[in-house]
Amino acid sequence: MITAIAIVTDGLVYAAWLFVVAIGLSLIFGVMKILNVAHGAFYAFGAYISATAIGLYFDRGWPAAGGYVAIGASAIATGLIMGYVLERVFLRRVYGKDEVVVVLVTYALFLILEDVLILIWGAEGKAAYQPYSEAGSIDIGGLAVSLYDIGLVIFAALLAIAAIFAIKKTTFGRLLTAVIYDRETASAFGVDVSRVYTLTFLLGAVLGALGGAITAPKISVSPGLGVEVIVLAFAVVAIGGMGSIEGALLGALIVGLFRACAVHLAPNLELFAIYAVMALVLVFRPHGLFSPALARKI
Amino acid sequence: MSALLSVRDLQKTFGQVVAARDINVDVPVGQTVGIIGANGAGKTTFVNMITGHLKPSGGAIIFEGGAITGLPSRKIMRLGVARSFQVAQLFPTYTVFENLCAAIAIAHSGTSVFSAAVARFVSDRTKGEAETALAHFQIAPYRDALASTLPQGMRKLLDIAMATAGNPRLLLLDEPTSGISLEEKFDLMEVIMAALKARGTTVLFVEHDMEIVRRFADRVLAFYDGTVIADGPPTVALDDPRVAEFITGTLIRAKDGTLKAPTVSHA
Amino acid sequence: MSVRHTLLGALVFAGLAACVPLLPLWLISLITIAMSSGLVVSGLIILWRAGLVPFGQALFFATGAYTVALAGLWLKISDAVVLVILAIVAAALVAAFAGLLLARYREIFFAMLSLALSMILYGLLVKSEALGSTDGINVAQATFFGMKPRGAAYTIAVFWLSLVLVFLAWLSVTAYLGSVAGQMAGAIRDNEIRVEYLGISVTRLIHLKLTIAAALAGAGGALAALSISHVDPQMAYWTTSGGFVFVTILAGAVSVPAAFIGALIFEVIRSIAVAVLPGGWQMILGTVLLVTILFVPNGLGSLIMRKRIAGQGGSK
Amino acid sequence: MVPGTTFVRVCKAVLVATGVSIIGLATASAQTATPPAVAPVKLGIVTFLTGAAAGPFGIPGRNAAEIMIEMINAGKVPEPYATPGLGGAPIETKVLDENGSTANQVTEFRNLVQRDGMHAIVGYISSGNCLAVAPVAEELKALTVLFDCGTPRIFEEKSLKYVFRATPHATMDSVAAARYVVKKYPELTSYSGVNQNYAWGQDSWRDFVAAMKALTPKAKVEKELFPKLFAGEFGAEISALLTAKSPIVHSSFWNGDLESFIVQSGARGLSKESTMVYTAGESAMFRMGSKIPDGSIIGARGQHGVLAPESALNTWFRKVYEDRFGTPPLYPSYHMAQSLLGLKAAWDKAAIKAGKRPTTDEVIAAFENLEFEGPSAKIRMAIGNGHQGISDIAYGTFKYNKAEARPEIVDIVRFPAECVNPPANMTSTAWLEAGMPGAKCN
Repeated sequence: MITAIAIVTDGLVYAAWLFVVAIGLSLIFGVMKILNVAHGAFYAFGAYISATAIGLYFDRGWPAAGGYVAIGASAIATGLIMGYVLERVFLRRVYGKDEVVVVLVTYALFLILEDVLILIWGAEGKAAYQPYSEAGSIDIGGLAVSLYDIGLVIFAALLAIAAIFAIKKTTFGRLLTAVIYDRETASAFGVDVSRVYTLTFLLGAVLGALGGAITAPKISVSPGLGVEVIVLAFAVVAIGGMGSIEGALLGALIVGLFRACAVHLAPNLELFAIYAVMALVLVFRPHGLFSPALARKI
Repeated sequence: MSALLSVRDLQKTFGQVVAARDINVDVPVGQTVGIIGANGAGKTTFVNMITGHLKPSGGAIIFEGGAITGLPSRKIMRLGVARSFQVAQLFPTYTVFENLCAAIAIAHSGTSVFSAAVARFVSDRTKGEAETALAHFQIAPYRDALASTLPQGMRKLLDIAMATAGNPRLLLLDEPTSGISLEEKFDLMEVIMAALKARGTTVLFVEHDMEIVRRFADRVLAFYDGTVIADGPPTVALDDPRVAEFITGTLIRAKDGTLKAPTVSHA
Repeated sequence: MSVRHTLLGALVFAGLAACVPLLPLWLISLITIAMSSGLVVSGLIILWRAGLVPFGQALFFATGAYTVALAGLWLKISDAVVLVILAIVAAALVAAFAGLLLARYREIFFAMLSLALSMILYGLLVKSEALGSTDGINVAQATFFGMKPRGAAYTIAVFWLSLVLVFLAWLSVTAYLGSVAGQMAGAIRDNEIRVEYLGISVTRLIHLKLTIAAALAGAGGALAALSISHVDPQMAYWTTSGGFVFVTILAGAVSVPAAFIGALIFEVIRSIAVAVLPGGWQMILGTVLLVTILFVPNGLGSLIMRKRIAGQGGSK
Repeated sequence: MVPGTTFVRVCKAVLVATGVSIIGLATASAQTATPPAVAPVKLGIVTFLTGAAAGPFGIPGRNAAEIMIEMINAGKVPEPYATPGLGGAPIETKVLDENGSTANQVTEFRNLVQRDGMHAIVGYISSGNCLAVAPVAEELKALTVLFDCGTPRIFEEKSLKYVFRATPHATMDSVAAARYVVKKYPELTSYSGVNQNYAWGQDSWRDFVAAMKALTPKAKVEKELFPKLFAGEFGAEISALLTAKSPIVHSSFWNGDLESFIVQSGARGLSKESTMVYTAGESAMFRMGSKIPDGSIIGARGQHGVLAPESALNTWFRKVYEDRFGTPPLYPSYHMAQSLLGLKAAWDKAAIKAGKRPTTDEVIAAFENLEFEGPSAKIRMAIGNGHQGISDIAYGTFKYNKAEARPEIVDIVRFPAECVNPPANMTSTAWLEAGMPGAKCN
């Protein structure tokens, strides 16, 4: 019984984290058809800047609650600045080229930014544990669960609801949907695709940085933390269907729960659980679980 | 004598929607058949079933005495059936000449990918046949232009020229003159038909322009609501009262519940 | 390819082989390593031309490398030629199997699925404690037709082997690219429906391309294993695949020699970068990649082979 | 296209590329000029400068190399190392990054030896890299001192002539951890492990279990968890440990993962259920401070840092290191320092014997079976045909000193080298499986 509770809570916590990390990637892919490897760099910078901000904040001895604001604010600032620079300076030049070429541009940017991280913050890990430790834990069915983690699950759920609502109900959401389904037609109907691209990339970058920022208090923020995240987020997005918010949500839940099951029941399988799930899903749903039907016309 | 193509009781349904019903047609060698019908009448569905793009829900398609029902399109092509498309299907980054070479080289290389991996792409025979096709279809002036830069009429001609690469006995043309201006339509069809006549190809063509049908078809199949409602020489078929009412006339009546047009006609 | 062409090629390779006394040993090793990734890249060119970019080619590279290691360890096979052939067969078999699935995918989904497959192999290798897990295992030094060169002679022998492999790869890939199936790559990228309606199966064409590319990657892995004398799971990791794609971009898909020259240039740039900026060499590589894509979009090969691009296609 | 012209271009390109590489690499390597009076000993240092292992291991290792070589050249190291340089010759270094594929490491190793003419190489943290460069070192006859990698396989799989490792191998860490646990918890009935899913984690856990089986056969393994390396997120593993409630949990985690695990398990009160054994805990001790629960068992892969006994050499090393870098030296720094001192001891001994600058073979002869003082322990090159060092090791229990706001280690237990290392004629695995025969623990 306690194992079942543990699997569900661990799965949800992991899924929440995966969702926040993957949603930005999925959004950028859906709208811009860019598989953004630099997402890992957004994540890493988000984590580093958030860790720095938390450090500065708590050094002042200000109330702990404000620390959470510091996390959010630093992530948004990071995402906006990095997203803007990367989109304007580099990606703009390669729009319209092969998808793969654009992927490689983001890969190159990722390589560069990884080393820039070390130049700025050094190779030592950065610690910013206060928000996580301050939150404490509660007892769920005999299992101590961190309140920060529960907060993450709630945050991810709110983010999912907000994102789905925004896509379905707001003007910008409808613009995005139009571009996701048919770029040419949307452009012909007067949608400023270039503007939509910029905004999407900024949004994706903010979400990526947010993913790193909310993780920072749980981990030692050290070089190389972006590498792992990229592949994980790719897997989630591929499972869920590129460009679908619901897909990212479902993909995150599947991977999260599957991994939790593996850890508790078959620890040896954990290493490739995610890739096995991904391969399995793609065998039966070649474009992921939520993918727009792609019928080619004759 | 046996027909080149025999269609028996052909059916196609998409869920509740009936796109083709009880089609029975025999096409003898050498005939040029015009297929007419309103949008959604089942013309393209018919072509798509013969060429393997759609699997029939029932019935049989016999080509040269053998059943080709439900085979994948590339196998049907290998047996001697070819088709063109409403929207010309070209290789835009290849030149016109390379488009033709590709089509001809595949036709020569045999059915398996292994033979294709061994066969040379550039051979004198391929080049010779490509030059002939350029001349026949009067696209030689565009020989070295990229296919993506061709004007609409030339795209159509190249599309059909590629379809004829394997010297098919039966060729299905899906709206060969769609998207072409009125003045050019006749010239275009003249070129196509002259080239095909020279090869002795049996032709089925889908066409909206009744003047073209009258001028080029030996026989007309009129489609309505998924089935053939008139079949005969143009003079006879086009004057059929039902054809006049449902297809060529201006009086296209609102349908009752049972007569629902298929929603998928240009899949 | 004409006989004259082939003979000239053989002459060039014989010349390179004879260059050995002029080259320092470290450079010979460096070229050998570069040629091993060049072999993989020459296979990637085949796929690249059809619009397919695998992020998991390391699957076949690692298969080739581990085949050499394990054939030496378990089967006590030491002949280099036999080992390389085994590696090629093993990698091609894996591709023939994986291709049943992979050949149905395109674009980013193809990339992702191939990545997933390579990561599964990575996971399996990491879990194999008998194979040293992430530490990997040493590869016994091979023999060459019964001879056992050791020390510098071994380095040179493997270098010669790499030249032979590159020569054969160049012959066969060029021949394949000139075949009907090879020339259909652009056609597949352009319009799959038309290809099907010309009477040939796109899925099978891609399956064949995958298998050929995998065989080349297997050869590359075998060469790497023989040259480094060590294999580890990192060879199957996605960053290894990323490196191969990197070299493909750098080289450009214009011709087969470009793959090998691109691989050599990459290895040299990397080696200079680690020497010049030990703490920031990835930054240098990233910048090189970025500059290449932005300013030489067809790859460095296009600078050397400019005339060929103009005449590229079937009408030569 | 005219056949043949391609070939002219290819040939040209190959020649140009080769030329560029030679020129480029030559310029890159020609960083040093104006030779001093005595020809220097060129030393290649390879350690992680980027990537996840740079912070905890690579940089502390490089820092130690930097300060030690500077001091050795100046002759400022305390006795018995007070003579300047190696046999009087100053050391010149070239530092390379260990990050990158094994192929890169092997290529760069060859470059260091054959292109840059290094006389000896000191480096390598990753066991995979150590295993890969060892045969190359033999082939090139290049004196190589591996400084931090742990796998016992290096000298057990084959006999090596040119490769040395002053740092004891990882079996010692696990055996000593088991001995410490058994000493403190003689009635232990069950234990669990959480180790990273790669060679180091797998080996550490396997050795620990084998040692526990020999020492306390009644204790059972409860949970064996292998999270992915650098996973960062250990929620599920912590839940599994919370439900298992084992009194002892073994972990060979290091830095990033170690710190993340300490934070995440701390917030969920794992220490109420289990006592953690962190075999590499010392590397995180100062950074984590009070986050580490009191009572945790801490190791340092040797008796380094706070576990080191008092000695003039240790006091001096800690001071110069801390003065330069602002933090106390971690065990990787000790590993580097003792490797360099071992090399110096061997080189000096060979130089005295030869009466001139010794050849590589003479240095090797002097290095084999050498006994020398490291900053934290006496190292004896006793196993692996005299190429593998052993030393005493210590484990202790963590205690946070609230009054002085600094971490402390109490209950330190020292184990003699022969107590925790296999004898010269046995592999680690065989020794552990046989129940550690011949261990001398008093």
